[in-house]
Amino acid sequence: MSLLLAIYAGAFALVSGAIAVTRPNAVHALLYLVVLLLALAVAFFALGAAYAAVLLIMIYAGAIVVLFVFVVMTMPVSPESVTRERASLRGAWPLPLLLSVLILAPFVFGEFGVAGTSAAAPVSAQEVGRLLFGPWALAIELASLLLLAGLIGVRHIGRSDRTPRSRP
Amino acid sequence: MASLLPFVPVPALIGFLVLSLMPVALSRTVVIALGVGAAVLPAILFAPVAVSCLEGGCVAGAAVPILSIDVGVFVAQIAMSLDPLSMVTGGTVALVAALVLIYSGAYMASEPLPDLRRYFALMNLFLAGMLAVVFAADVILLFLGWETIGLCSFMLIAFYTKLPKAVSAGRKALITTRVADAFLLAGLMMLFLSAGTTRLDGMLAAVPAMDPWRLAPIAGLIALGALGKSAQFPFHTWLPSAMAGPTPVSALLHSATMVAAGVILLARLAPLFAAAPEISAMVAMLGILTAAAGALIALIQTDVKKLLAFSTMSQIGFMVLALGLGAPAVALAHFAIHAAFKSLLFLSAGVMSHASGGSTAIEALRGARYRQPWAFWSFAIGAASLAGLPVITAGWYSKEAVLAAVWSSGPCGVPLWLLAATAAMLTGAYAFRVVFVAGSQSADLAAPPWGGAAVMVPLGVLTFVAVVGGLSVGALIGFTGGAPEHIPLLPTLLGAAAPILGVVLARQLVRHPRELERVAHRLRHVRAFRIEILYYYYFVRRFRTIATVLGNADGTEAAAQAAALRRESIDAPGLAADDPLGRAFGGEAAQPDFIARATDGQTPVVRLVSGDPVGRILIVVARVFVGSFVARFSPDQIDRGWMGFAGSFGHAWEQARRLQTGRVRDHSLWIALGCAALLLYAWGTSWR
Amino acid sequence: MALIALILLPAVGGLIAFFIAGQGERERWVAIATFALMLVLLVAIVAGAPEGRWYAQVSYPWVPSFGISLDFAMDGLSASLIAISAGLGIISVMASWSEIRTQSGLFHASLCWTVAATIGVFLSFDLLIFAFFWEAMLVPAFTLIAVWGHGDREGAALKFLIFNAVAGFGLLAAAFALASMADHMTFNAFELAEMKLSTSVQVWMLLGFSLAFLVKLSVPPFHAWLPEAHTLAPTAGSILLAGVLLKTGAYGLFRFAPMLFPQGLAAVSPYGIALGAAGALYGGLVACGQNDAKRLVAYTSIAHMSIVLMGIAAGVHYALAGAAVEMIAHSFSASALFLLIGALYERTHTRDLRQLGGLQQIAPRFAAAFALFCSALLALPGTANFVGEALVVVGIFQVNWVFALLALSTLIVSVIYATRLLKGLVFGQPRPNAPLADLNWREYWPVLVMSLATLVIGLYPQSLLALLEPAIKAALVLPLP
Amino acid sequence: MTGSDLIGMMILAAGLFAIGVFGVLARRGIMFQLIALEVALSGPALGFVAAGAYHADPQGQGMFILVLTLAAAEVAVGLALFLRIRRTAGSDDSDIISGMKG
Repeated sequence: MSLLLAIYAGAFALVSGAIAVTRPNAVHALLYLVVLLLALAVAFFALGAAYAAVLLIMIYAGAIVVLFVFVVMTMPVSPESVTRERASLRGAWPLPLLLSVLILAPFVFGEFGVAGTSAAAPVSAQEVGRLLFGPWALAIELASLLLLAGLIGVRHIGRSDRTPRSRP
Repeated sequence: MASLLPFVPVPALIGFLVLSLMPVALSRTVVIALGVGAAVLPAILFAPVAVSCLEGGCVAGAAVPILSIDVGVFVAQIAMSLDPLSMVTGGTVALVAALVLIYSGAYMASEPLPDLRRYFALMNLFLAGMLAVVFAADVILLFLGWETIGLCSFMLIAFYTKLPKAVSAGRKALITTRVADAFLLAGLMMLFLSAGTTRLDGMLAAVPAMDPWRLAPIAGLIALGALGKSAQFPFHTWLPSAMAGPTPVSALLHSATMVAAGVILLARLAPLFAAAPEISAMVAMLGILTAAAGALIALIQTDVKKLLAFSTMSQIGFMVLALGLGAPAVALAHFAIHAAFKSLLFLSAGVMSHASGGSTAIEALRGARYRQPWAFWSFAIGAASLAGLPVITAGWYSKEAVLAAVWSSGPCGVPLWLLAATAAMLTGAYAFRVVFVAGSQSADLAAPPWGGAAVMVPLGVLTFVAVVGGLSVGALIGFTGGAPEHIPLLPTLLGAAAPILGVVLARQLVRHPRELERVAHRLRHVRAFRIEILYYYYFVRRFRTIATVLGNADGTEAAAQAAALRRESIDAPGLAADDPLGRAFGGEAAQPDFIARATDGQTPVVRLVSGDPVGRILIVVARVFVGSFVARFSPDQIDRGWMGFAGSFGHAWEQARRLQTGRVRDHSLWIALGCAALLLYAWGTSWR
Repeated sequence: MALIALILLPAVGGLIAFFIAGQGERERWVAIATFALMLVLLVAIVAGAPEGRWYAQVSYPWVPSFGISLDFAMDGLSASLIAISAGLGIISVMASWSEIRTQSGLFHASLCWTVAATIGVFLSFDLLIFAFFWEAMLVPAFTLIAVWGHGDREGAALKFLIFNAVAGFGLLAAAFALASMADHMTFNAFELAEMKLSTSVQVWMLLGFSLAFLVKLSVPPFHAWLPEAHTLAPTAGSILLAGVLLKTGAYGLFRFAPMLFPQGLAAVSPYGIALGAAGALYGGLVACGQNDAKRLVAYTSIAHMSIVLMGIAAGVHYALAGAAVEMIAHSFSASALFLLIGALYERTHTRDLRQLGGLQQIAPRFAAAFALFCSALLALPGTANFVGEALVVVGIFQVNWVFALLALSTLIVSVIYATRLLKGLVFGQPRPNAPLADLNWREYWPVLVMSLATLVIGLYPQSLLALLEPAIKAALVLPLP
Repeated sequence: MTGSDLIGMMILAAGLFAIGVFGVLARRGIMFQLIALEVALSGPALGFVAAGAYHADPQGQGMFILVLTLAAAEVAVGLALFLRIRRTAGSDDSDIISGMKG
């Protein structure tokens, strides 16, 4: 398990994230998002979290981003929307940049006291499974509840023929 | 037997209560019996206490507590003291009072019943008050007794209510003594505040700890109070005019006991005055001044009671002198002996004047020797004792003790002694002047049958004491803690010669009355001696003029007019309309508007009645105060301040609203900012 | 156990009164019965009390981890204040017999709950429970003013609530800070009293506590809520406010300031006296300018409570005794005056001094009652107020004679407003065609009881002082006698 | 895997999160904000897995799974909202919906 690969992949993900965020064109942004996720998966493999990497690719890149693509398809990516995005981005980037730098600074300059080394053995899927269905059983139930809430939310918001009810 | 002490004044008090408050009509004999009995009982009750004291039962400072009042913050202890001083003075007072009351049983017999009953009630109340003063071991009982005897002296002086002179004399006595009592009260209060306890011994114990600048005023005030009661120089005018009361009253109150209350108090507080030398010096000066002046004025008196009054004042001057020089025991001995022979003089003079038609002029007594031999001889012995004829009379021993004390009292003792000796000589002179006049021949020799046991017994006892009492003077001084002075032979001899010289002078004066008249006439014109008139011009008259001006008697019709206005409830606009002074301010327009504004049209704060300039000034000041000062407070500025503060929140909210743009980006911006701040803070504090 | 019963009784009584509030007088009698029962229970506790300062003491651990326990204790001071609260409860019910018609069930319930909360304050010695009851007191009082008041009652009630609730936070903050400072977190006042804190910390804690107490004590600059609250509250409301709620402020200061922060109080005491003196003078002067009788009495309460503050801040024995007596005396005089003015308002529907007057000719009982309580207002010797104020002034003379002179000037000002009230109501000509019914039995007996109490304490203060002595000794701070 | 490596991974995770936040704040389009959100979410995911790897503890990956479910639910709702807004407000600019304006 080579650390170098992990760090390299992480950095790669970082760069692709930066690009994804600054693209005026939605489809480009999405593609760079996929690149980021894949880089992340490589990093996970490097860190020995094979199960997590596979999940990331299957569910995150596979399902969630695909959802994005469906929605982006419905969006008319017209040249003037691109120019409008570029104009809006140009006008508004200094303050958020300062803010994100502020958020990043403590981590970069903070001398964390994580001393010593640990035998970072790769964590196999069995252990994760034993964990999930052992002590974390309740967490999983809650996660399912979360998904149910999302489901109901989407169904409710997504309904098209809603007649606006008069407020009580 | 000591616990019997608090019950000594009780019979006199009961006598007073029964005689004055009992709704039942008592017959004459019952009244006299009750009055005299209630006065004699204390003396009888006192005997066992005195005996136990003589056997060493009482040491200086011992006290019998009666009751204690817990005022939450400190405990006031009312107690009677069982020390030699109260024994000596208590004994004298009880004995003299008993004898005088027995005498007055006969002397006042001819009074109408209600007056008689009032007389005996008041005499008993006086006795109770005097005993309270004498025995008091704490300030409260002392001042209670002090005021009671002051009140009784006023009521008894003004006994003959029909005589305007008696009533005015009573008022004069009361006012003067009350002024002095005010000084005394102030002094005692300051003493209490700095000593913290109401017990006399506690106060005396606290005296050394007090710093002198605080002690001097206290001692001064108390001395003034005591001297006022004892009719010393600045306050002496009321004593001669107090002779307007009946003779037994003058005998008991204004010769033996009441006037000596001041001396007793000064003796009891002797350590206090020892700690304030300049005050004692002042007291001594006043004493000697009064002694000399009293003797001189007594010399030129024509009325025997006035003479005896001035003589009392002079003798008490001697006592105060002794006290001032720091010899309380000697003063007390002189007080005891003086009480005896002075009451003897008064009682016998009463008998003689009663027999000669009631007038107390010295001329009227001429020939009393043959009409009333008993009374005359007792008067003569009394006069001898007063003059202090050597060896044979008690007066000599006590006066000698006083003179000895004066002689050996420090540097200026000798000149003081000389002055005291001349005063003694004058005393001898005026004492024997009356004796010679009374002893000379007179035309009407018819002696109306009068007297009887009730008169003779007291006179007899007092004569016995006046003569034999001298032997006990040395013992008395030792008993009350003073050391008898041993002085060289010469001053004693001179002291003895002085009264004899006085007698010779008296004989001269009686034989040549005209020189006496000239001397008296010249003396009367000396401004210093016309103190009586001095008082009248400087104080009384001025006070009366101010009172009339303030009272503004002529303002009454203005009051009537104001009342009329009010009745028709015409709402006269404030000050000007209905009040003379208002008009004086220049009529209608002059009234300052802020007064009207202040009282915002309501009826003026106080409808001004009658022309009282001082009162009105206060009203105007009050209304100006209300108008300008208080009005500024009425809308409660602080309240408006708070409401303003609350109002400001409204504007703050306006600004705050602009912050809420509702756009998702801005909201998340604020959230991110908060998160960044938290991270920075965390980094700043814990991560290092 | 009895102490908790003493708190629960009015609470339950209020509940019952609320539920059985049909037509007719049922809920009024239930309220009166509750308060009477409380008085009986109180007497039983005091009678059966063991020797020593505390008549009864009870402590149940509630939240041990945070050191919160239900510890209640009653001594002379709290007993007398509880007795007054119960007594005033009965009096306020009688006073509002004809005045309150709408929702009288809720009215009597909130009366009982106010008294229940104040008794909680008087008994509790656990700071958190004390703070709880302190805030709980406000809710029923708020409803009393807001629902049955006159004029802009909601505004007055809101102002009352905001002032006191915000000040309550000061108390709460200080309590938590103090509790956390103890080695093992505890809110018990006795344990906290043993903690040795540095003077500066004590001063800060004291400021936190006294913020709440001063606002409840309505010492100027914190007094703004009192005039509206008292003036616009119904008669019963203003009686309870003046007679009971003001006392919780004084009681808190009297009990906890010297107990928890002796050095702090000693350091702050000159400023406390100065504040009290200035407040008394300010309250008095403003009272002189008022035309509404109830507002005038409200401002006099401010002046009297500032005098109580002076007494407590002075810290010497006389001053503390004076403050304690003044607290109790003020309950009687202020509530009696509110009762009388309320009764007058019921009859003449005006409280303006300029319109009223002439009671002497048409309503002698009114005039007599007003005369007595106005004399109590100006602390005439012989009334309990005089005892209180005289002792306070004597105490302050020992501490600092300049403040004592200031305190004396407040007595002078008190004469001005007392006589103005008397002139406005009693003297002068009655309005021509305004027949006025004199006091009926419901108003006459409470006034009689209160005047008797004022005179008894005035003429024989020893009875009350003996009762309060242990509490006063415990509150002594300064080394003076 | 030494401590400093873990720190390195943490910094990377923080970087990802910072970029995501920048994206949400800077972009006006709702779609772009959602994408930026996804980037931001991937930051903590990396952090959790790195920590799990460092301590050889399965909980890291457990947390990652929870992050996944969160991302899924969140995207679903986000996109539904996006569609809804586009239909009602007619534009995909997030500043249009400022009904919450104070």
